[in-house]
Amino acid sequence: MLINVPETVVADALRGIAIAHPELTVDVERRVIIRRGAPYEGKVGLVSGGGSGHEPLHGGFVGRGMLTAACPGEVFTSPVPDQMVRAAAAVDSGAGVLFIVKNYTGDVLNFDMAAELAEDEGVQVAKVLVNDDVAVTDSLYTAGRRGTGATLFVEKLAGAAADEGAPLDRVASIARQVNEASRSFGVALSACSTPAKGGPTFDLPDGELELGIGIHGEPGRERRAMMTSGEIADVAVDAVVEDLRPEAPVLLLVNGMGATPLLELYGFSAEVHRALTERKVSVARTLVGNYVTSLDMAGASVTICQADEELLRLWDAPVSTPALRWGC
Amino acid sequence: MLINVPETVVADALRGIAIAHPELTVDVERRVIIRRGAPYEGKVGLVSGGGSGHEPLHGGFVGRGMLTAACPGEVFTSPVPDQMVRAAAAVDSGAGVLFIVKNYTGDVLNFDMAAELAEDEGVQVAKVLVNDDVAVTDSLYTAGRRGTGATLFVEKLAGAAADEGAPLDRVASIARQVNEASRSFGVALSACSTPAKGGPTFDLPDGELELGIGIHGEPGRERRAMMTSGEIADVAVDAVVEDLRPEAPVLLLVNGMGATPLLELYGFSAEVHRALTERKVSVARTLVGNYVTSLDMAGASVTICQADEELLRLWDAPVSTPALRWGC
Amino acid sequence: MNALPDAPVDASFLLRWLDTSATVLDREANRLTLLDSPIGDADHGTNMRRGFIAARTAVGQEPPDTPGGVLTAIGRHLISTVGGASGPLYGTLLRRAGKQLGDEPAVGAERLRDALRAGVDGVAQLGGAAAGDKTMLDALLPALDAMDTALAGGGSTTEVLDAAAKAAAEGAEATTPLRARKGRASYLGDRSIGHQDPGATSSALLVAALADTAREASA
Amino acid sequence: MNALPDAPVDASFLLRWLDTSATVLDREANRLTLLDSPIGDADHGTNMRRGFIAARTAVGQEPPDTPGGVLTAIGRHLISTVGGASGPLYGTLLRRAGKQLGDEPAVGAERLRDALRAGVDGVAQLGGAAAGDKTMLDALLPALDAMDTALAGGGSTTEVLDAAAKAAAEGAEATTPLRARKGRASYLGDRSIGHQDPGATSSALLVAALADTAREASA
Ligand SMILES: Nc1ncnc2c1ncn2[C@@H]1O[C@H](COP(=O)(O)OP(=O)(O)O)[C@@H](O)[C@H]1O
Ligand SMILES: Nc1ncnc2c1ncn2[C@@H]1O[C@H](COP(=O)(O)OP(=O)(O)O)[C@@H](O)[C@H]1O
Ligand SMILES: [Mg+2]
Ligand SMILES: [Mg+2]
Ligand SMILES: [Mg+2]
Ligand SMILES: [Mg+2]
Repeated sequence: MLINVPETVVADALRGIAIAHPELTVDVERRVIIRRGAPYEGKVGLVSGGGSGHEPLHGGFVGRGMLTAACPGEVFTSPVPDQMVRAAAAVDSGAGVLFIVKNYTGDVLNFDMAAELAEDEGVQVAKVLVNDDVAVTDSLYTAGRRGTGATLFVEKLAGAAADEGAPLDRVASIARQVNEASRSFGVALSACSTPAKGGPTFDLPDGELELGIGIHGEPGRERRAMMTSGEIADVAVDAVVEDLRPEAPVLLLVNGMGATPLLELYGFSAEVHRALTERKVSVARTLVGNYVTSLDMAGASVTICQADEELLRLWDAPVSTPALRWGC
Repeated sequence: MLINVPETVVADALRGIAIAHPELTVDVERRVIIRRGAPYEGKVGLVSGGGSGHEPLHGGFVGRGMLTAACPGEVFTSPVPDQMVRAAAAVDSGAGVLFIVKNYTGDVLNFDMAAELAEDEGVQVAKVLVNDDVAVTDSLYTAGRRGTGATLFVEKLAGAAADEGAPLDRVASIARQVNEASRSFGVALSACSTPAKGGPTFDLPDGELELGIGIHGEPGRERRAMMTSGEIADVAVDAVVEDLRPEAPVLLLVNGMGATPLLELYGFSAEVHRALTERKVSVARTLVGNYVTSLDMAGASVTICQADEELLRLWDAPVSTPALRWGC
Repeated sequence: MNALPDAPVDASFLLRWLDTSATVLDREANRLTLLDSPIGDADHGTNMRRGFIAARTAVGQEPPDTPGGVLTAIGRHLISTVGGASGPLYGTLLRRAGKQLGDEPAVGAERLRDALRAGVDGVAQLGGAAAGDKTMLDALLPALDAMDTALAGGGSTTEVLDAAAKAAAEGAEATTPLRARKGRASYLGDRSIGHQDPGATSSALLVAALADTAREASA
Repeated sequence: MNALPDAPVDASFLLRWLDTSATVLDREANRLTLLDSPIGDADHGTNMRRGFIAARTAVGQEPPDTPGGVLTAIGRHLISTVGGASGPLYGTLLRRAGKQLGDEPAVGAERLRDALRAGVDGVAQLGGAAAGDKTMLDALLPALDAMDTALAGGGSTTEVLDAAAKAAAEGAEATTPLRARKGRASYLGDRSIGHQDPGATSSALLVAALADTAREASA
């Protein structure tokens, strides 16, 4: 691993982000990344965060038209409430703050505690839980569906609404609509290695893959013999389409888990597109890249979001962040 | 690997690029990626290309303010002359075309043949050779320094000049100036796997690294026991600074080889910055990301380019491509 | 039943417990992280180590003078430094327990048991888990039950906590055949079976540290 | 020296050579790619297979009727389909050789040798490599020298090409201890020592295919 010691990985990265992105205010000590100039008068602040290791999520999505602040925890470890309290205070213009929380026990508990504390300090807080991962089935007997690729859609679309000046309840309801209209499914071709463990988080022999993985290096629900890109696309598309049954064109995210070469990811996205078309799902917009990653895991995830006219408009709205930028 | 069969990897990827980037014209059959709307009246066309497997280089850099066309070869294999001839014909507005060629025997020979053929067809062609890799030392006894990270600088800065309407000789001389002012050094923490070979191109045991690697999965000049991010930064910075001895602020590219998590890359970039500062080199701009990659290789490269006022202005000029975008 | 005098559980007792816990978690961090690897995200050991070492430093700088104050302070620091699921859960456990003790200067085993019971109730409430869900509760609940039994039998503090430690360790081991229904491990469904729960394991270590502290105090 | 009649090298001879070469390269592609792996970029086998299979298809569709025409056409197709360093180099070799043969309908071993000499000179000129640089030239140059010797000794076409094949194979093997000075392998410096050059190996296969074609023709 290209690190100094496991203990300083997050702080080292924050120093690097501060240097590369002068348009962000990076508080290395308190672990908050804030859009320079925040709070923005009259605009709702968007705060997200989670364990590190998913970059560019979330810090790479701070900027105009997306997040106002991000709180990175240790690798794969939810941030602590102090970070979100600090972020909320820094970005609240009086219009309130939306917490975008991926559905993991740790994230939920820490953001909940933060919301209570921030409200005590007079910040109006709304929360949206992202839980798009269809690989988690029997949610009665689990911690519920995980938040994965749809986080990007929620952050982008709610961020666009906030940028337009929508009030907190509207921004929150758009965020919830996006989450409810989104489904994801992920596949790993290799495990990832965390700095703390110093090696792969699970053993995945060459020639096998894991179906239905999350983004924390955990194995999936099922192990299979290696399949072709086209076969994997069929499995992933079946999983999301059967669960969502979209009736309108979708936004499509074909996301790399970190170590999948763009060359392969683009090829896979062509297969995903083919699989969607075969299932009569039309694709309005396609985004391909390593956006919601799992350190150096090889693999990919497919996320679709059924989009109405308004969501399409919000998708096309200007965004200017380190990792996602168009229209300005 | 997330592929169908090795033989279709490049064509599959081109289909995916076509879907994700409607602003590009992708000729899957003839393997040329062209900026939509080309040729641009009165503007010099910029054509680059090389083996696939380095994405987003070059196709991800086609667009306003950078390349006009890219020619992807097979994985790690130079494109064939037919592709560059076709690209040149498609982007030439009469103002001529600049071929940006990384210094590898195959690229040089194929671009040379293409230049001859394109000139036969009436296109004025200038060529710039990128050879920034200081790891190749005794160039008398080798094929000469390789073209690596500086390719991004050459494409961006020459692209900005072309976008401003500079004539061919000026665009070419800026490209050459950028190359001469640039130096790179790369390090691998793992080998990469090519589709053709189906496995790692060389054996690199855990706990060892290769210093002075290229971008084609070839091993480096030297193998060492694992070092910290800070120690690696010192080695890389020493190599480029001692060779260039910059007397003005530099552009800095801290580039991931493909499978290095952004988290680690940002941390490494902080160390590179520290190492440069300690050596009294001031950094004018910093770019961090996976831009000139080697499939799924873990590792990083450091490129610096000594920048005068004009190069800084060209760097800041608007660019709008799939992989690099700012100012518009 | 031994005849040693009963050590009072005061601020100093719990500060020594904190010290022992931090040392044990530092030593066992790799094992906990390895347990969190096949059925989690390979961070439980580093999370616990980070939190307890930070709490030891912070609480040691301005040590409260009541056992309730010490537990509340540790809980607060855990919440601010651990992160993950275990941070809020252990933080809540200790804060609730500390609150329950009020500002009494020293307590016996019975009051300690009551306070821990309140804390563990807080964990169940916050995390929504029940016995058998393959979580830290599967070490903590048996520990409380064992304390009940030992107290009913008239045991000393050391004996009560020894019984708790034994039950917690057994409870942690007994998570191996369980299918996880809460936390990250639940995503794995049946594949979570056959692995010991990392949180239950750290709970067992913390209860063992309590017993060790008592034994040393009465030695 | 055997007494078989000398097979003329005509268009049909070289089309059969192309067919054999494509078959051999298809079979040996993995080995060539593996050789290109420690000291190159693991593509030489796929490059050569792709090029020769494409050339066989394309040239087979409209086969030229002179040996010069066949070589020129193969060379052109290799340039358009192989890529890498080997595409332009092999393409130039065959185009130069083809041009040198002009439009003669059939030639003997001596004219073939002259044509190949011109082609190999083209490779040296284009790539700037010399004998001992650990490239395809280290198989090709010894092959030409062996043809010279065999021709001087009055050998038949089959004998001349057998000698060439033997020398090319030995030349390819003799690249192992060399330090590369051209192509990708040169970047490795001393670490290129101890590996056989993939391009020299494919050259040896191509020359062997010439000898096999001659032997079959005269059988
Ligand atoms: N809902 C819950 N209730 C009680 N304990 C839980 C719950 N969810 C997780 N845990 C405990 O937390 C442990 C994992 O802690 P840790 O690895 O630090 O956090 P994370 O799962 O966020 O990475 C699990 O082994 C389990 O014992
Ligand atoms: N300058 C040169 N002159 C002659 N032959 C060369 C030269 N450079 C490379 N070669 C030959 O080309 C072979 C590599 O071909 P190939 O792998 O297809 O191309 P690339 O090196 O571009 O990947 C080498 O093994 C060597 O024999
Ligand atoms: Mg965690
Ligand atoms: Mg090659
Ligand atoms: Mg964990
Ligand atoms: Mg090669």
